[in-house]
Amino acid sequence: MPLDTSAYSLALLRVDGRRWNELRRIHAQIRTQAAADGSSYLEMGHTKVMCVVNGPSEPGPRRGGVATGGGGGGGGGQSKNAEVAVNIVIAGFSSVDRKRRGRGDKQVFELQSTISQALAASLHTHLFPHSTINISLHVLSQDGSLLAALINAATLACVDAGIPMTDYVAACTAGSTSTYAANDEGADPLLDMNHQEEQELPGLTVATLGDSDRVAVLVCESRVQVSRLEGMLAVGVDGCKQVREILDRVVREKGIKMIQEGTVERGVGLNDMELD
Amino acid sequence: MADRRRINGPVGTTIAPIYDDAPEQKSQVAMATRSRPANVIRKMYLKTGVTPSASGSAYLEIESSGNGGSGLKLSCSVHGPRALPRSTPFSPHIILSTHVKFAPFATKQRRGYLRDPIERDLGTHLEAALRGSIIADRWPKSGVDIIISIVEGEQDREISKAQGIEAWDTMNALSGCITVASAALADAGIDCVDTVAGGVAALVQDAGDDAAPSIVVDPIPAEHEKVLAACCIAYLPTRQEVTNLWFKGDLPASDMDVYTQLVEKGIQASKSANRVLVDCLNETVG
Amino acid sequence: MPREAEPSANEKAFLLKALQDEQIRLDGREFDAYRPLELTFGDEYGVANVSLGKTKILAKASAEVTVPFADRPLDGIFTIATELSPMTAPHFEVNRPTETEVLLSRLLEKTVRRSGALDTESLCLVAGQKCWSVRVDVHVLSHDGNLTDAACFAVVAALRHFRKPDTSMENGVLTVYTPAEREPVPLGWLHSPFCVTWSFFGDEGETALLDADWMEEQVRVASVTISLNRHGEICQIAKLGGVPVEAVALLQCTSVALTKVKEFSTYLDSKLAEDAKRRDKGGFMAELRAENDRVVG
Amino acid sequence: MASSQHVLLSPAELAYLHASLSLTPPIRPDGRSPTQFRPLVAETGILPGTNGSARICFADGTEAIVGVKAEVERTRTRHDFPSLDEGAEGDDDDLEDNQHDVVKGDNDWVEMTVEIPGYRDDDAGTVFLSAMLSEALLADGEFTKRLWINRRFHWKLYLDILLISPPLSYPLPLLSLTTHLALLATRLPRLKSEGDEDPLFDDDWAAAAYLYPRPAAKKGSKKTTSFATPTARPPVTLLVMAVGNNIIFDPSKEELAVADVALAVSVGESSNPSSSTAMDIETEETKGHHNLRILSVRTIDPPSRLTPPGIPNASNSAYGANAAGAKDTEKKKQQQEQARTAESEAVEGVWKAPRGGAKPLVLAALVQKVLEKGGVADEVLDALDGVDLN
Amino acid sequence: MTIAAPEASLNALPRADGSARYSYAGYTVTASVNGPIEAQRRDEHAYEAHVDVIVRPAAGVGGTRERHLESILQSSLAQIILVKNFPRSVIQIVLQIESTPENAYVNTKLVQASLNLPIIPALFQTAVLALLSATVPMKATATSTVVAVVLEDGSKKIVADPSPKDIGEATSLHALAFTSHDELLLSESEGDFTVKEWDDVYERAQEICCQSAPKQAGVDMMLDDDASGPDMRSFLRSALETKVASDLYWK
Amino acid sequence: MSTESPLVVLPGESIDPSLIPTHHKNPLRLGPGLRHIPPSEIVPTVAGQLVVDNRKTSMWIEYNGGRYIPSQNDLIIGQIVRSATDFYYVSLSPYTPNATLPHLAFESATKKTRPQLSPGELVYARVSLANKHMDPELECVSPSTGKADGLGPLKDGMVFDVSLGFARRLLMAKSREEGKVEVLEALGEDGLGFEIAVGRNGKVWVNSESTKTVVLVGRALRETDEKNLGVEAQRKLVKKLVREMR
Repeated sequence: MPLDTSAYSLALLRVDGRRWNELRRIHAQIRTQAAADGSSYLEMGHTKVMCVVNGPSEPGPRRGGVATGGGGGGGGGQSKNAEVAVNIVIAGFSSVDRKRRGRGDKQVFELQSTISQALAASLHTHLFPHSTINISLHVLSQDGSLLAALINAATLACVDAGIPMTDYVAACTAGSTSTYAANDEGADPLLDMNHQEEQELPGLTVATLGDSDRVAVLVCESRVQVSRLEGMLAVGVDGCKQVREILDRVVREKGIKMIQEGTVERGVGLNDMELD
Repeated sequence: MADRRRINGPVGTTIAPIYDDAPEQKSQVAMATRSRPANVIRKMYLKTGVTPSASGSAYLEIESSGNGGSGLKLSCSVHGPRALPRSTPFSPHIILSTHVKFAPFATKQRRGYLRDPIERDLGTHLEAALRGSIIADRWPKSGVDIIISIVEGEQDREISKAQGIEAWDTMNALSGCITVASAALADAGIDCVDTVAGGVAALVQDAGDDAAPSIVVDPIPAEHEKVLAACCIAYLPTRQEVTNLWFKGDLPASDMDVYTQLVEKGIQASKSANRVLVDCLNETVG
Repeated sequence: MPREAEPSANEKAFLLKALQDEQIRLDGREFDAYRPLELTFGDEYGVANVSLGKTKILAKASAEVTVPFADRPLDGIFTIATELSPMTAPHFEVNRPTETEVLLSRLLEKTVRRSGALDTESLCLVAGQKCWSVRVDVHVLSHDGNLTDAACFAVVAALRHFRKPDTSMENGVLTVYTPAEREPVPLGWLHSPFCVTWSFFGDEGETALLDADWMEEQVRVASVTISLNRHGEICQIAKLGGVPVEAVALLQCTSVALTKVKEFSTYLDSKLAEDAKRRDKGGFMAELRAENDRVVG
Repeated sequence: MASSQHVLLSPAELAYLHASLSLTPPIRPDGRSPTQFRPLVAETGILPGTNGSARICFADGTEAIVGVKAEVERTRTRHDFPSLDEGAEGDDDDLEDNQHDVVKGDNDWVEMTVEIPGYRDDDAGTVFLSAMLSEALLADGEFTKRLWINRRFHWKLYLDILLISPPLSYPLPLLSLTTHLALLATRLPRLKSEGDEDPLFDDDWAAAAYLYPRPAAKKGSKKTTSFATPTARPPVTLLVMAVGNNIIFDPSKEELAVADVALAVSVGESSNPSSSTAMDIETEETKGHHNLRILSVRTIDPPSRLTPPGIPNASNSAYGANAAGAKDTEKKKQQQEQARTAESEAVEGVWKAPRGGAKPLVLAALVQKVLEKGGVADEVLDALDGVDLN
Repeated sequence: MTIAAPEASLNALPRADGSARYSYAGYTVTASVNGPIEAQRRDEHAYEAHVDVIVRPAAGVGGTRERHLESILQSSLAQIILVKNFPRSVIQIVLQIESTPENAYVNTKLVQASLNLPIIPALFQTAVLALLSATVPMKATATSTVVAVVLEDGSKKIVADPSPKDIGEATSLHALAFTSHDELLLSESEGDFTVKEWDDVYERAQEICCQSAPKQAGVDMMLDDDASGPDMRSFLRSALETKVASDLYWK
Repeated sequence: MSTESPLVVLPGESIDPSLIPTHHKNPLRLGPGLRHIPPSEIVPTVAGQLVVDNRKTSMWIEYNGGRYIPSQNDLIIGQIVRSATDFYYVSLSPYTPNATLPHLAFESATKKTRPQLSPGELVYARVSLANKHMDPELECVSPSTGKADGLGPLKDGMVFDVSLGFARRLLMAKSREEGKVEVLEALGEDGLGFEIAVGRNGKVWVNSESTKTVVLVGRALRETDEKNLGVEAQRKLVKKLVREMR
C-alpha cells in the first residue's frame, strides 16, 4: 500500500503532515441562512457540508428516501414524540471522481437514519408531539470523516433552530496505523482521518454526547484487530470532546455577536432566543 | 433494482443495429420540400369516445408529411373526476395530473418504458395549457387523470436528432396533445371555459442559400433546411386568450416583430385546429 | 393500511421492571444468552435453514455465469438479497424497502461482503468477459427479533455449504460442467464473520441484552451490532444512533461478542462436517444420480 | 411542484394583494418597484474541487449552489453523421464557415441535474426547471461547441444545481442566475496535445482557460477556443408576471400567488450571431448595448389558479357541505356569465382564482419589457458583470 | 423413478395465523397465511375479502412469472374461501418456494418468460393446507396435480407428477385442481394436445385428486401404493387429522 | 389421542344427518365452524372435531389456531389505540380494524367521572356488538346490572399471548375438568398469589406483588400451551419453574 506505516514511523507525521492526535482545521458557522429555522456550514479539512433545519412543524407528506427516526415509530403524526426526518443530498461534484447516487441509495439511507436516530436521542422530541423536525444536509465536498461532519453540522443547525437538547452530539473519526493483517503492537491510533487514510487504514466514526464518555454513534466499516478497538475508541472519544469545544465556541461567538448587534436583547439564553 | 414488470434480455446483450438509409438518400428525404402553403396546417382526424372504460377519451391523427414519413397518432383517456385519496390535503379545486408517454415503438429510436424528462416536460406543459381552460373550482376535493399515449410520433425524429434539435418535433407532439386532451375533457363532461387547442408556428430556413427565412405554421422539420425558432401555443378562441406559450429558438432581441409574428401564426394554427375540434364535438353532441 | 402493533404500556413497563429490578427476562434467559440456535441443510447445496427461537430464516445461495462489471473486470459478482416479504410480518410490502430491510442488508453487506469473506477474484472466469455471479437470497420466514444475527449466520452457512459448478478453460474455450460430469466445487472462502447484536435498555442504556426477541426489540432504546470472525478481527461495528452508551460498556460487549462468535463458528463447522458425512456415505452416488436426472430435465 | 405549492393566504388577503398590485403604479408588499429585483449576495469559485462554482443568496433567504465539473469523454462517432468521420483537414479557422462544420456539439455532452430539497429528482416541477434551464443553455448550437476538444474527444460537462434552502419563492430566477455565474467562472485545463491524438492537458490551473473567455483573458484563451465568441455569456432566465395591466419582475411567492400570468424568459448575449441566417433577420446591429438574443419563453402555470376562492356575502348564507356545494355552483354559473364579459371584475374585494389564459398582447408586452433596450435584461446582465470572478 | 409420498407439516411458523410446509416430487414450499386482516385502501372490497397471493422464488427476485402464478392461484383460491364472511378485509397468502427439482444453477435466471406449470400443484396444495391451518372458513377443500403427455416410442403416454426429464420431453403439460365436491377448480395447459388427450388427462387427474376419500377417520390411507399416484385427498385428510389431534390433545 | 375416536371433519364435507341432534321444541343451535345451507344442509367450514351436544341440541366444531374473530359476549383484553370524541379506539389483535369502546361504557361513568385512558393502556372488556359489516363494539359494564363485574382498565401487570384454543379452555366454567388445565391450580398450590384475566382474543393478563411470580405464571401458561402439556406434565412444569425461581 502506498501509505505504508513505515513512512509514518519515521517522522511520526501523517500524509497531510499532522500528528497522530491532531484534528484537521474545523471551520463552522451557524445562521448561514435566513429562510430556515436553523442552519449551519461546517468544514472538517476539505470535507464541507451545509445543514438546514426546519421545524418542529406539522408533519408534511411522506417523502421517498427520507429516513425518519425518534418518535418511537407510530408513523410521525400519531407519535408522542417529534419525528426527526433527515434528508442528505450528496452533490455530484463533491467527490473527485463524480459518481451519481440514485434515489434509494442504501448507504445514504443508512447515513440518514443514523443521524436521525442519534439526534432523536439528544433532542427533547417529547416536547413536540405529532410534529416533524426536518433536517436537510448538503454535501459539497468530501475528504473523509463524512458521517462525523454531517452529525456535527446537524447538531449546530439544531442548536441554531433553538430545539431543546440534552447536549451537543459531537463526532469525529479515529483510525489505526496497523492493517488488519499486521498484528504489530507498535501500531498507533490516529485521529480524524482524511479520505486517503480512510481508504488505506482501518478506522471508525464515533459520536459522543456532550463531554461525557457516552457514545451515541459508533460505526466501524473496516477490518481491524479487536485489540485495536480500545485505543481507537479512546482517541475518538477524546477527539469528540475537542470537537465539542469547537462547536460550543462557534455557538457562543455567534450568540455574543447577535447580542452585540442587538438582534436579541441581553440576558436571553441562546436556546430560547430563536424559539418563536 | 431489477425491472420486475417485464421480461428483459440477459446481461451483456447488445442492441440490434438500426440499418439507416445511406446518407445521400437520407439527404434527399430531408430535402423534401413543403407542399402546403405557409399558413395551412396538415389535415387531422379527431374522434372522441374511443375508450369505453374511461370517462372521456379521444383519438387524434395528423396526416403524414408527403415523403413516406409518418404523421402523429395520439390517443388520450381521461379518468375522473374522482375523489382524492384520503392522504392528500384539502384542495378547493380539481387536481389535474397529466401523463404523456411515447409508446416504445412510436419513434425510430426505441423509447423506454419509464417516462423520460422530455415526456415529463410535455406533461407539465399540457397541464398548464389545460388548467387554464377548465373551471377547476366546480370540482373541489377531486382529481382527474389525463393519460396520453403517443402511438406514433413523427418518423423523422432521427433527422431532427441529427440536426441536434429534437424540440421541434416535441412541439408538434405537444400541440397534438393539447388538442386531443381538450377533446377528451369535453367528452368526459368536465366544465371548461372554452375549448383549447394547440398550434405550432416556426421560423424556417429553406434549402438554397439565398432563400430568406420564412414563417410557416405546423412545420415539419424534415421539410426545411433549418428551423431557426418555433413556438407552440395553446389558445382559447372565443376568449381570445393564450393558456400556454412555449417559444424556443435563437432570435436577436432587436427584432421583436419576428417573435410576435411567430406567436400570431401559432395562434392562427391553433384556431384552425380548433375548428376541427369543434366540428368533432358537435358531431358527438348532435 | 395494516400497521405494526406496538406493545402496550403495561408490557413495556413490566419488561423494564423485570430487567432492571429483578434482572430476569420474560423467557427466563440469562442476559448474555442466545435462544436455541438451530441450523439444518437441505438436499440442495447452499440452502441453510436457521432458527433462533421463533425467528426462522432461510438462506439460499446460487450462482450463474454472467458478465463482470465494466469497472471491475477481474472480480466476480457477489450480491446478498434481503427482501422482507409479508411472510415476515403483514406490513412488509414487496418492492417497498422499509428501514428494517435497508439496514439489515447494509449490515450483511458490510459484514460478509466488504470484509472480504468471499474471494470475489476467484469468481472471475474470463477477465472482463465472463465471471460467476454468486447470489444469496435471505428469506425471513418468521420474525421474532434479532433478524441480523440469524440472517448473517444463515448467509455464511449457506455460502460455505454451497458448491458451484466446476469449470475449465482450454485454449480460450470456457466449459461449465454439470454436476453429473464433475462434482461441483466450493467457493473460495477466506474467513467467516458473524454478527452479535446487543440491545440496551434504561434511560442511560445501562442494561445490555444479547439476542433480544421481538418484544424486547420494540422496547430497547439503542442497539449495537458487532461483527467479528473467530480470529478476533472486527469486520464491522454499527451503533446507529439511539441512546448514548458508556464507551467502556461497548468494549465489554465486544469482548463477550468474540466468545459468542467463536461458539457460532465451531457450531457451524461441526454442522458442515456432519452434513459432509451424511452426503458421503453412500448418499454420494445417489446424489450424483439425482443430479443426473435433474441435468437432463 | 415548486411553483404551485400551497400559499397560506386567505381569500381576503389575496384579493387585497391583487388589488394593490394592479394599481398604477403597483404597490408591492416589499415596496420594490415593478422592475426591481430582490437584493442578493453572490460569490463564485467557492468550491476548489470543481471547474467552476457559484453561490447566490437572496434576501429572503433562498440560497442556491451550482457546481460545474468537466470530464474528458471519447466522442462516439455516429453513422448518421458522416461529417465527424471523414472530417476536413484544414485548421479550425476555415472550419468555421464549413457547410457542416467539424466543430460539432452534441446536447448529450451537457448533463444537468437540479436538486430541490424534499422533491424527487423526477418530480414534475424539478424536471420542468431543469428542462427550462438546459433548453436556454443549448438553444443556440454554440454552447456545446465550446466543449469540443478534437474529433475523438470532448468535454462532458456536469452541472449540479442545488437549492439549499426550502423552495420559498419559485426558484427559477435564483437557479438561473447562479448557473450563469458558475458557467462564467468555469475554466477548462489548457490543451497541450495537438490534433486528434489523445488529449494532454496543462495541469497548471492558472493557465486554464475560461469556458466563456473574458475580453481581458481573451488573447490567452484564443488558442484553445478559437471559435469562441468573445463577449458571449451564458443565458439568464427571468421570471416575469402580470397582474391586471402591470408587469412585475422577480415576483415573490405571495405575488406569484395572485399572478394572472407568469412567464419565464431566457435571454442570451452574443456579438456575432450564432447562425449565418440569423444575420439576415437582424435589421440593425446594436452597438454598445448588450446584444441580447431571445432563446426561449415559457408560460409558468401560476399557483394563483390553486388559491382558495372567496365567497361573496350574497351567497355566503351557504354553510354545511351539500347546500354550499349546490349554491356554490350556481354562484359560479352567474360568475361565469360575468366572466365571459369581463374576467377581472367579479365581485369587488372577493378573491377568485383566475380562469382562462392571458391576452396575446399582454404576453407580447411582457417579453417586450424584458428585451427592450436598457430593459430589465440589460440591467440584470450589467449587475452580473459587477460580480468579480475569482 | 419413484416419487416419495408427499409430506406436510402444519403451523411450522409460530408467528403467522396459519402456515404449512409441503414437499412433494422435489418441490418444497412454505406458506404463511394471515387473515382476515385490515385491507389497504387499494384492494379493499366492500362486500368480500380480498385474497392476496404472493409467490416468492427461492433465488432471485420475483418477476412476471411469479405474478402470473399469483393470478392463477388467486382466482382459484378465492373460489373455495368463504370471502363473503369478511368484507373489507384481506386474506394474505405468502408462498415461499424453498427448493425445486431443477438444477441449482438453472433456476437462478432472474426472470424467465416461460410459465412454470409443474410447480402449480405444490404451490396450490401448500396454500390450501396453510388456509386450513389458519382455520379460514372455506366452502370446500381442494387437491391438485400436474399431468404430462409424453411421446414414448410413437405412442402418447400420460404421466402424472412428471419428473423434470418427462417435462423436458412432454408434448403438453396440464395442471389441474379439483374441489372436494369433485368440481374442476383450476386447469392450466401448455403445449399442443387434442381434445381426446385432454379428456384422458382430465380423467387421470381426477382419479388422483378425487379418489373418494373415506369420510370416517381411522381408515387406512393408501399413499402412492399403485401407479395411480398418490391419493391426494386422503393425504390431505391425514395431514389435517394429525393437526386436529395435536390441537385437541386435551379432549 | 383420546379414547373415543373423535370425528374429524374438513370444510365442505357432508355431515351424516343421523348425527344432527333433533328435539321436539328446542331449535338446533350451531356453534362455530358450521354453516347452514338452506333447507337442511349443515356443512363445516373449518377443519376440526365435530362435537354434538344432544341435551342442548347444539353442535359445533372444536378447533384451535387462526386469528381471533370477534363474536358477541366474548371477553377480550384490548389495547387503547387513541381516543376519539366520545369513544376509544381499541385494538384486539394486530393488523385488524380497531374496535370502539364508548367513553361511558364503564361502571357508573359520566362525562366527568369516566376513566381517562391514554394510548397503550389495557382494558378488559366484553364484545357488545360483532357484525361482519361493522367494526366491533366493546363495553366494560353489563348493560343490565350496570355493574362492571370485573371488567374495566387493567393496571400494571403483564400480558402473555396464548393460542385461541388455550384461552377458550382457560375460560371454561370447569376448565379443570373439561379443559384439562391444571397449571393455574398447581401454581396456586405452590402458594403463589396473583390475579389473572383471560381474553378470548388469546391474551392473558397476569399481575402480582412480585415480578418473579408474574414471569413464572407467564412462562407456565405459555409452555403449557405451546408444548401441549397434559395434566401431569403441567404439574411437573410448575414444580420445575418454581424451583428455578427460588
